[in-house]
Amino acid sequence: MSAADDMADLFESRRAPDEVLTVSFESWEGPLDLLLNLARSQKVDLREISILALVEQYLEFIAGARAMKLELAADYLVMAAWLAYLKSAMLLPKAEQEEPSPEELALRLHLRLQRLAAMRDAGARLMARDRLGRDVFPRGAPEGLRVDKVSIWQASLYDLIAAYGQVKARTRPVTHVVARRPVMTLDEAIARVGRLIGTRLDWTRLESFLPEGVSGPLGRSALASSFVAVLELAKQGRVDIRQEGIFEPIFLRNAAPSGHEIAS
Amino acid sequence: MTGGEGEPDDLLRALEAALFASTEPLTVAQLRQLLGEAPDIPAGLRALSGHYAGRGVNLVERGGRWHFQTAADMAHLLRRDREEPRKLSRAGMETLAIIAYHEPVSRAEIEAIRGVQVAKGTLDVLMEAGWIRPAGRKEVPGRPLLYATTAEFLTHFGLSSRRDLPGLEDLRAAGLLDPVDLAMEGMLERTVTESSLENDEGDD
Amino acid sequence: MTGGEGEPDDLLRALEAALFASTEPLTVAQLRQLLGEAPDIPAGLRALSGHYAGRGVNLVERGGRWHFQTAADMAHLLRRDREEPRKLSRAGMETLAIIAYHEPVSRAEIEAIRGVQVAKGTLDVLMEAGWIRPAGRKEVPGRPLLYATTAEFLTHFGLSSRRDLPGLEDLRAAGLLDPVDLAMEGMLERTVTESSLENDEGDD
Repeated sequence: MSAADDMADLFESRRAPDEVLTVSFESWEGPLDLLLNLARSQKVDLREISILALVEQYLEFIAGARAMKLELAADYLVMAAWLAYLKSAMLLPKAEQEEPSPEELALRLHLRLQRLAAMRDAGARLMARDRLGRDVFPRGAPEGLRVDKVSIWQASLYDLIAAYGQVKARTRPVTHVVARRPVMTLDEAIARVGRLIGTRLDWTRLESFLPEGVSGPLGRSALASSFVAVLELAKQGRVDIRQEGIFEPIFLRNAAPSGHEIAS
Repeated sequence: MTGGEGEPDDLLRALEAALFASTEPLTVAQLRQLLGEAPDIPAGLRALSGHYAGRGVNLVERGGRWHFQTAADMAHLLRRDREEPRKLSRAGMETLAIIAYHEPVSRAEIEAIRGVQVAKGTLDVLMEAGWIRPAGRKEVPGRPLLYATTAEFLTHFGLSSRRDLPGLEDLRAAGLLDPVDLAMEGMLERTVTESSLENDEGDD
Repeated sequence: MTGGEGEPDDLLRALEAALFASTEPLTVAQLRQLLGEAPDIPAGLRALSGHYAGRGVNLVERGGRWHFQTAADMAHLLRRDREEPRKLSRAGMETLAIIAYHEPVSRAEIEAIRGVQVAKGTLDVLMEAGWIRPAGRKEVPGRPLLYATTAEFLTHFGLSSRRDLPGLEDLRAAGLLDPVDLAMEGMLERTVTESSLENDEGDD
């Protein structure tokens, strides 16, 4: 027995098309909606509806709707196919039933209908309540509460004077700041390198002429001053300078005559 | 509420004035902000709502917000035009009910119950009416948006809280708020055989 | 006004509801239209207005039209200033400080001292806070507006007079004249050289 035969059978069955069937197809919000209405037309508690009868009614409706040349929505046909399958499964002897069992499928449909029905009833009960603006009314012309926001500005005296301090600091000439830095003056450097070069007989790195343990800004100042001092001493012919390449270490040594070197 | 009428105290008078004047329902916190550190606002509200209980105007609480409204039995006098303020479609009505009874709930869950897609406009209309709001996302793949009802929903439908939703307890007890899959598991455990599903084969 | 409280009759309840829900004051004729051929509306209105006489809301008649209004002595509740503490911006702080130290001072002068433009909003905020005021005009071309601090300014900052403001020497002693940028630089330098020294040691 094919589904098509089935539907034809049902359409010709004794079941008179009641008003449900005469309503246009668009009145249903999907197959489940239609099924629920058919189930309700059984006029029994939803818990006791006959799924089989329901399936028949649905298939009947679809067949009828098709006969009326209404365009069927795919959803409805899918549901029809599924229900036809369900019906045939339910009619089969138990032994030949497949998984999931038709009882299970029917139960699932049943549960879905119950849930939809419950929500439909709940919605109706909600709508029937005493609704504000329809059954009960708020005050027609309330004066209204006005809440004015007032900013309370907060600032402390410290914030105030600190801000002033910053304005002044930002706009003040910055020369004095440099004077505070620890430096080695050029004169100091010439004196120091000049004194030490006498004791270095071989090429010695410039850095080794710096005072012991200087670092940071003072270290850099000492290095720079010492370098300039070395240039000055070289100009005076007191030191020789050597550098292998750019950025390579700078070496210097006493420019004294070699004899002196041997003698010492 | 002991009926010591005649002279309401200053707290009651202030509450009365503020609630009458406000265009919106007011929470206890908002009232406290208006009235300052008044002794006991909740007690005052209870007393006041007791005083108005039998009158033409009632003081009611909806989702923690208080407002005055006309008594329900006066509706016939006041309903000048019979038109509903917001005539909801059936889809709108069902969707609202599903959200209210299941919240927070995703669109897919609404569709599972209704067996049909939720048209884009439906949620918009409910949102525009101020009855539903997005309520975070569900921590499942795709992180779908969840919907829940608002305080205005409770106000409009005259519900003190969601627990007042008509039939909520019955529906819950009957398992009708559980998803079908969950209900199936329970049912199958109890075995289907005794159910009424197959006993109608002889009907035709 | 006999105070027959407890159970208001249906007329009173209907009057109460109608007047409450109406968007405008109602005449006796309008009320009769709403309520139908009710026995004695004027008497009902008098009774109702008696009931509400001592409450937070009163029923009053103005030129033959009746309406509810909040009691006059409750008016202060209906408008309320909510105070929001806000912190003055850095620009605001600096501008205020310059005005305090140099008043009376024009906007151009403030800008010259700050070395940055002063937005109009900044002066507005200070004016709103009640800390500065316009103090005449400077007799130079363009006659720019001058600003000075107010008594409230002194009160807020706990000063008995402007002479209480610490002088430049005090600020210097307190380290408040150290430019922030330079102090930062010093700190950075120290950390950089420290780390480079460590590297050198590793090289050897």
